[in-house]
Amino acid sequence: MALADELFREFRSMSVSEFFRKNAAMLGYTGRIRSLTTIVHEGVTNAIDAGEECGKLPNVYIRIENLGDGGRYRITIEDNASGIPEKYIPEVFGKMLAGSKAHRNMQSRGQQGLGISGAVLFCQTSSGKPVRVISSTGEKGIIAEVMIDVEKNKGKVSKKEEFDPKGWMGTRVEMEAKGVSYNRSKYGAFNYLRLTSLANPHVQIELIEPDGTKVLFERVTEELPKPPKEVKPHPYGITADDLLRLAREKGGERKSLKTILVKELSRFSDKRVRELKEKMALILLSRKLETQIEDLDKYLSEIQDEEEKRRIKKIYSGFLSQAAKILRKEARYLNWEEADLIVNAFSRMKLLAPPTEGLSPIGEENISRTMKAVLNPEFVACVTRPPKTYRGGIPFQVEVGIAYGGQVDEEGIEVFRFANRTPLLFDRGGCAITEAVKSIDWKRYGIDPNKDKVALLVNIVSVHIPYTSTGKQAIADVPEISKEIRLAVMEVARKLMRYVKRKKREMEKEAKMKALLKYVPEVAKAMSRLTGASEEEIETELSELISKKYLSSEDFSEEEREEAIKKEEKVILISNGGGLDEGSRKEAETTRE
Amino acid sequence: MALADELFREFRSMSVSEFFRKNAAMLGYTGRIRSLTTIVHEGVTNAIDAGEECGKLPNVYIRIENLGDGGRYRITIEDNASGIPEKYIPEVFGKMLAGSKAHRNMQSRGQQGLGISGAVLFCQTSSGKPVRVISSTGEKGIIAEVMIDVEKNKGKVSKKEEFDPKGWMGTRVEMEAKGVSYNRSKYGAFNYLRLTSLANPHVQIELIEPDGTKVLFERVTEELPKPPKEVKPHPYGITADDLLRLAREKGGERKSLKTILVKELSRFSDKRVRELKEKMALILLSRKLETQIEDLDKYLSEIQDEEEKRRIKKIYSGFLSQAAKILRKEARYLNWEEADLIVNAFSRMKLLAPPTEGLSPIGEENISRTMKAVLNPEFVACVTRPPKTYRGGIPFQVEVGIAYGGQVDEEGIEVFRFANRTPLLFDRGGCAITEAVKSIDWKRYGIDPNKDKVALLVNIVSVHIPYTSTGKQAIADVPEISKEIRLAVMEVARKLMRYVKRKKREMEKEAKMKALLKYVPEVAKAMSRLTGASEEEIETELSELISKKYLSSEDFSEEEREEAIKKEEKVILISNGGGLDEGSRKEAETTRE
Amino acid sequence: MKVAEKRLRQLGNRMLQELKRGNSPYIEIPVRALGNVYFDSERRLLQLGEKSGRRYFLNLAHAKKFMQTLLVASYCLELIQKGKHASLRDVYYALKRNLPNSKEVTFQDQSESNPVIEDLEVSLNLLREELHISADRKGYLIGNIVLRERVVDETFEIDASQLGTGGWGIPSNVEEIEFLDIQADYVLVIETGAMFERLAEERFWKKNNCLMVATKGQPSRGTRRLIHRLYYEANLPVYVFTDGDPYGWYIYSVIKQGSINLAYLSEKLGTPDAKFLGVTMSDVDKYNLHGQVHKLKEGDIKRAKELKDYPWFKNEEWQREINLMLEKKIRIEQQAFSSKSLEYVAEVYLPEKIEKEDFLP
Amino acid sequence: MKVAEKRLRQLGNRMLQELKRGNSPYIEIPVRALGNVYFDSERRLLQLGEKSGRRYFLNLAHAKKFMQTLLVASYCLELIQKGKHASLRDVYYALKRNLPNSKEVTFQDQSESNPVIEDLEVSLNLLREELHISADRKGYLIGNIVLRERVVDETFEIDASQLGTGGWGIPSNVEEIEFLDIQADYVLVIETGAMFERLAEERFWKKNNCLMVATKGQPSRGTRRLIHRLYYEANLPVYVFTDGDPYGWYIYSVIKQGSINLAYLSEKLGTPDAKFLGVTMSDVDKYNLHGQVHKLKEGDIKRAKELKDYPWFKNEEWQREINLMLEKKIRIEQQAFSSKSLEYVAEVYLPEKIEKEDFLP
Repeated sequence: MALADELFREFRSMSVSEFFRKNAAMLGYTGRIRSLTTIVHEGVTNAIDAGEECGKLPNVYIRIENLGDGGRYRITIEDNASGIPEKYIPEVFGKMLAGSKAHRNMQSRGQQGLGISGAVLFCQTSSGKPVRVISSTGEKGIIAEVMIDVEKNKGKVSKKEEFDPKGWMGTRVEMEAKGVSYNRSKYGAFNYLRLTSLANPHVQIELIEPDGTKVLFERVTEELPKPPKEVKPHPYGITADDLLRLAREKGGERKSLKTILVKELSRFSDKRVRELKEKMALILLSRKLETQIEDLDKYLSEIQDEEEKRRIKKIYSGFLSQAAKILRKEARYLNWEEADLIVNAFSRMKLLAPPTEGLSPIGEENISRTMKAVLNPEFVACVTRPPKTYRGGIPFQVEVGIAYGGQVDEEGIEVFRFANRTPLLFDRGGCAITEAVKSIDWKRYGIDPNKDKVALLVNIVSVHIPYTSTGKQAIADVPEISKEIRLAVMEVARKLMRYVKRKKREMEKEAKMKALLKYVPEVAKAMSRLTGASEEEIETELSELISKKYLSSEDFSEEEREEAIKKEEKVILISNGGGLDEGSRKEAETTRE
Repeated sequence: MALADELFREFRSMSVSEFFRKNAAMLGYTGRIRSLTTIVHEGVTNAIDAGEECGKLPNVYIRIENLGDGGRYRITIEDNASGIPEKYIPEVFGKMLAGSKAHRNMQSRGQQGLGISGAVLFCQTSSGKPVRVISSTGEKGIIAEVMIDVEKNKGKVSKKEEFDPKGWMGTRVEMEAKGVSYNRSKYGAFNYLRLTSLANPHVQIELIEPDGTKVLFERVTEELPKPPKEVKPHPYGITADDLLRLAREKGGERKSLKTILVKELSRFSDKRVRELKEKMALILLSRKLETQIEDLDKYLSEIQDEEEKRRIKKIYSGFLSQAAKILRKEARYLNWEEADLIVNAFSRMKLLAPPTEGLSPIGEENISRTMKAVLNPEFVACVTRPPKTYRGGIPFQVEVGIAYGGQVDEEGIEVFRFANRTPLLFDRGGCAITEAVKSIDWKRYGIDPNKDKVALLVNIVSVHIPYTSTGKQAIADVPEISKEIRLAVMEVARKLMRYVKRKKREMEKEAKMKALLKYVPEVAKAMSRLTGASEEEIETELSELISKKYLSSEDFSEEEREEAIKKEEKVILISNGGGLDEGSRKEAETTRE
Repeated sequence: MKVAEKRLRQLGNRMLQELKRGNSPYIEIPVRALGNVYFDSERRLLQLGEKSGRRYFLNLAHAKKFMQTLLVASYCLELIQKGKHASLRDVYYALKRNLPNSKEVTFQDQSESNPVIEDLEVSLNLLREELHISADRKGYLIGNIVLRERVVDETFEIDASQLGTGGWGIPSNVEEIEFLDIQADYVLVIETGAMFERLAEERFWKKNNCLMVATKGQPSRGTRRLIHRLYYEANLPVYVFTDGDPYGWYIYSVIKQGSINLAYLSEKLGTPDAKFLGVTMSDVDKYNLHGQVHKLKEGDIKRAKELKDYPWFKNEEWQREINLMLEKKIRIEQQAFSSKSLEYVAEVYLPEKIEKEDFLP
Repeated sequence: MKVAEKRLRQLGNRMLQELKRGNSPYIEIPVRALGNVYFDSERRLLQLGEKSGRRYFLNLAHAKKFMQTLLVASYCLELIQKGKHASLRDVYYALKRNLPNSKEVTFQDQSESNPVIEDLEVSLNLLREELHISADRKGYLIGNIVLRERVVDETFEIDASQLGTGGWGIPSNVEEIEFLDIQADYVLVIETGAMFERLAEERFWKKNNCLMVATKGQPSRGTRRLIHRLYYEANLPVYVFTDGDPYGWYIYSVIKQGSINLAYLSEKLGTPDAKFLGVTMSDVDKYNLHGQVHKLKEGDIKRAKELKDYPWFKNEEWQREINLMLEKKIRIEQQAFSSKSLEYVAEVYLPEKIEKEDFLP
């Protein structure tokens, strides 16, 4: 006993803050540029979310100051939202895994409650400085300095004072970090904000850069996106474990399980309870008979013995009452096997797809407007696909904008990736969006993926975005999502193709007439020599022939002409291939003596 | 005020278990095969660590049972270590971010206290079953069923009984998961165990596969690796934040900061305190004078005014006493600016590299033995590089084994990656090991990286392995580490090159003699025709000439021959290139009439 | 008026008529694709079928080629009227010019004018030589033959038995040649220049009373026409001696029948009664040349398979020969006999083959 | 005993001596790399320098080539003794065989025997023709000249004024030829066969009293040797008429001095006094051929730059000509004059150029 006890003397537990202090890279704090971009991202995300939640058009102000001393920067982010009530300030900034979103089934930019507190953690461990929060909920203003008590994962307010906001509402956060850097590269905060603006046309962003330059990303629409709603979980997307938790959480007041199911799940009403019971009973029966539920019908129909039939019917009735009993029981006493049975039964029912009120896409018109404003292209097409679900029950929606030509400046296809309107700058390679765009056969749409100037905006909105890692920079390759992205991209590509083709056709008709006229003098001269007829006369007649064809109705129908071209091509093909007779061609290849 | 309060009504915090329940993929639970491999990995890692810690040669028993019902598996893992004291059982299995390793500066397989509790979490949420733990510390045996209370991140023991272990010591863990799968693919548990055995020659692994097959990965050495020791942090590797925490944690009993520094840091003794004070004072002085510390000497030497010189000297003395005062003060009152100053001063001192007792490599001999046993190659070479540090103070060590030919079965270079002897199966592309191996110009070592059969074992050991993500499957591209991997791989590649060359040379000598003899008859006949001399006689003389050259000393020195070859090559080159005169070659290209 | 001139004028007049009717003028050109070629087994000649395509001035896809065809046609008329001959390249240069108000030229390069000339040949059913366009010149003649060539307004008498090892260079156009005196039993057609010279050094033609023609690879049209005329006008049997490989067979095939894509010329250029002397696959065994063979290349195999389907190789002897090669996957060259002795071909192989009439049809 | 036979025997005896002394036999071969070639500006010939390499039997890297060289040497001795000539391919076949107890052959293909023959030529300072090996044949001759050719034990008299438009095929070996009667003022060397035939149709040689030689591209060795002999033995000036492009210049350069890698042959094959008649860059202006020029290709530019460094082009006239082309980036062909009229070259261009001696050196 001594040995084990001795060995376990060192056993202790660690707070989540401590964990992320040691593993800051997992939150995106890696590299000087990226670390600063991550801080800006966390602040801006919160600012926009806050504005939308309180129904205001968000104005976000960002100031980045270089304080010298080996990459010490102050980052200030201010919003015009509802402010934070005093008692939540330590929680919001000082406690990791705390927030108002993770446990609610709705679309939001942040999700895990790791964002702003992660930034605070990074700042305090790198610079030693607390974060300064100035917030007003309208009547009272608070200035507070917050640090994280890492061992306890708790916010600690070191200084606090009140002030009169004079009507101002909002939150201003001042953070100081060391070992970071700012520039206008692809991965820098500037580009992050530019792209944020692209996907959030209702947001006004003002940036003061370290050298004092003021950059304004203007609001393109006054229309606030319809606020995302919380959506109840859908029976398809729920696991036995989820159901157990739900029953325990919501089942406090002696509520029956049935009540909980009907009330807390979407698309599941009283009317479906009977069917649920039947499915439960069928599952139990198939287990009893040791057959697959799919084969049950066949199994039963093959039984000849009436006695046996009756026996099985009886067993089934027994299971039906057992199922009913389960649904009647108090929700909080639900056990895992029962939950598993119910989830299993859900998966065999036909239910309506989950409601999509939780989703808030940018919208085709807005995408179009913002892409025109920011990229100034020759052509824009957008599509917002209807909502879909993945993994059984998680709603998501894909939207794609395509911009072509004009001042789109890079050759090739540039892809701007967004998740819930938040730009994804890093881990491009591992992202399902990149893969989906790559997999498109662009040539089929008449687009040269290396030469044509094309910009794509892809935004995925969902109650739960499946990121590949805590860094939240790449979307996992979930088949349902990848497929939607492909369909959306193909849809806008088709629109672009139609545009390019129409443009080409117009230009061609005129060119054709000119082309034919060019040949008239030579043809006339040769015909004159062969026949002795007047060259001038022939020239006139040929020109008239051409005018007749292109200015009035056409001599040949389009089909006829195509047929003729095909025919002629065949001949051309042969006469080119065999222009030199084959012998002399071969001769040119080998001289053998 | 109403608005904000209303909005924040939903604000709440989440436990770390809850977080990982939602984000199981971050712990490696993604895909059926990988999820099972991850469970096995967590169990086996703990089992081996436990054995080594108590000084026993680890025997690990793994049994994997397929329980049907859509991928329900039972995974049993048993070790022969010291057992777990009863009171720690709920903590070890039921609390995330709890363990005996993360806060100690030593090499171990697990690091973050997320491993086995993560497995328990995954099992209980997928199958609804608690984990069954059977453990004996020698005198008393305990059988307990443990679940995680996810909301509280705490272990909950549902059943518990004692038993008489009859002398057996060790721990047996039985876990049940759903939605997983077992096979012998590259990413399956089988391969994981095979590779574990490769890097842990002192471990015996017994595996019972779902179909009842028993696989034994035998122990290759009876020698237990020297146990890794806890190492104090090195001044170079410490941040201001770390120092603050250290001072607060260890400074409980009114200890002075100086005492803490000397006692709790490695390579920092009483003798260096004076130097530290001076560096601190110099930093303060340079700040005061608004110059870089590097330019201070020059700055001072340029001052002509004696008065000014005295004034500065006085300021410096003042700073010296200020530094002394800081070091004398009670450690727990250290503030961030002071800590920053000290860390800054540390970085300007010349200190010994950190001690490396904390590291426990496999060792060249062991790698060689195990690679021979497992791969049965024609040739093996290994190198364990001397320990190095990265990011200023974290010790690490790289070792590489190369196996060539024989029964190494795949063409090309196969890389087996290990971190602290633990196999890395996933995320191959993003790993610094893969990148380093790829960056080697194998042709320079006479190795065809696509055709030759080569296996590489790369093991990185460190007190803190810099993984790219929580999944712990890829090592981040830290320049110091990548460089060491390259050097190690190049070293074994050189050894392999020497072997391959020697083998080739022997074969060549014989071949040369045969080659020359082949030409004798034709040469003799032609010489005879040209001269009229006897063909037979010439043949005899030529053969003798060849024997003389290869069986006695050589006619030409190696250099002479090489010189001659070069010369001749020049001529050959020309006569080939110009064999046809250039005209006829061009002629063959174009016939122009 | 020569036939050629008449046909050219007809072409122009037909177009003018169309134009006057308000339609797009066009040229009718028989299709030369494989589908429109058939083997007239009675006359043993490849012939063009009935299919033809029309090239319209008013069709943009045709217009440029239409113009080019007319340009060539009117130039040919000019040549015929002056009694001069132009090479393919001369035609290109004579007609290449900028189109008015355009950067476009009438002919970008010769690969544009050559096919148009072919189009005209097939459209008017005339040899290009009849249109006074001369092709590439290649090939030599040696032997007891006296020719008379008319050059514009002068004539020359050529005695091909007085030319040493050099021989007479066969011009591209042999239409103006007459045979004055021939003392020979047959024509031996030889693929390589080196073998021709070797046999000339042995004075094979003199010792064996024959005419020797070297094709130097694929025969030029002049050489083919000369062989044709020697067979039809002088009644000399023609024996073809090439390498034993698909390329050699193809040379033989062209002499005999013409190439598929110039099938319409067979009547005037082909010699269907020519015989293949060697080297054959069975010669490899008979003369023990196993050490001198080469492996077939991919291209050889492909060509051999193509040749197998040619109508005139659809007989027992040739099918056996081709199958044998495809089986053994080897080829054999004329000069392989040098491994025996330099004189072997002249003194043993050829006399033996001709004596026994050991030919393939 | 012929010189060639004597030298071959010497070669054998020297090797035998080495062997008797217990040393590895070797063959000494002068190096033909650019570094060992120099321009003898007095004789105006490219010459080989002093550097040479030795090919040892006992050196594995040399052994096979050593054997091959000996095989060729002993075969040449045989040819000379019999008075027969063999082509490059004949030599390959005569000597190709399996080595005893081995899958290796003496010569894998002709690309192995050809360089060995060159080695032997330079090593013994003999033309391959003198070793009785004949090269490729190409080129035609026409004009008022009577030749006598000795073929083994027979002679032929060739009258090149009685050959119509065909002309005499210049054999690969012209060593056995004598000039009996020449009625001509100069030799006109013509690059293309088509131009040669065009001028023959115009009977240019007769109207202008000259000999016409067609090279058909790069001249064969036989043609070069014939030009050399017409200049040195019959004292006829040589005018070279090629396309105005680097390829045409290179043809001229080879006629004049030989190619760099066969420099050691210049003495017997080169005609340093030959003149370049055209087409020149200034002709483009003079005869207004701007519409008929072509763009230079990359390869042309590269070659022009190389030619610029050849010693015999290191004079004012040629440097100007080459620079002009590099500047304008155009080339011009002989047949470009067809755009004026078919007879223009014969009736205007050539007479004018020759009358005014408007040549490049």
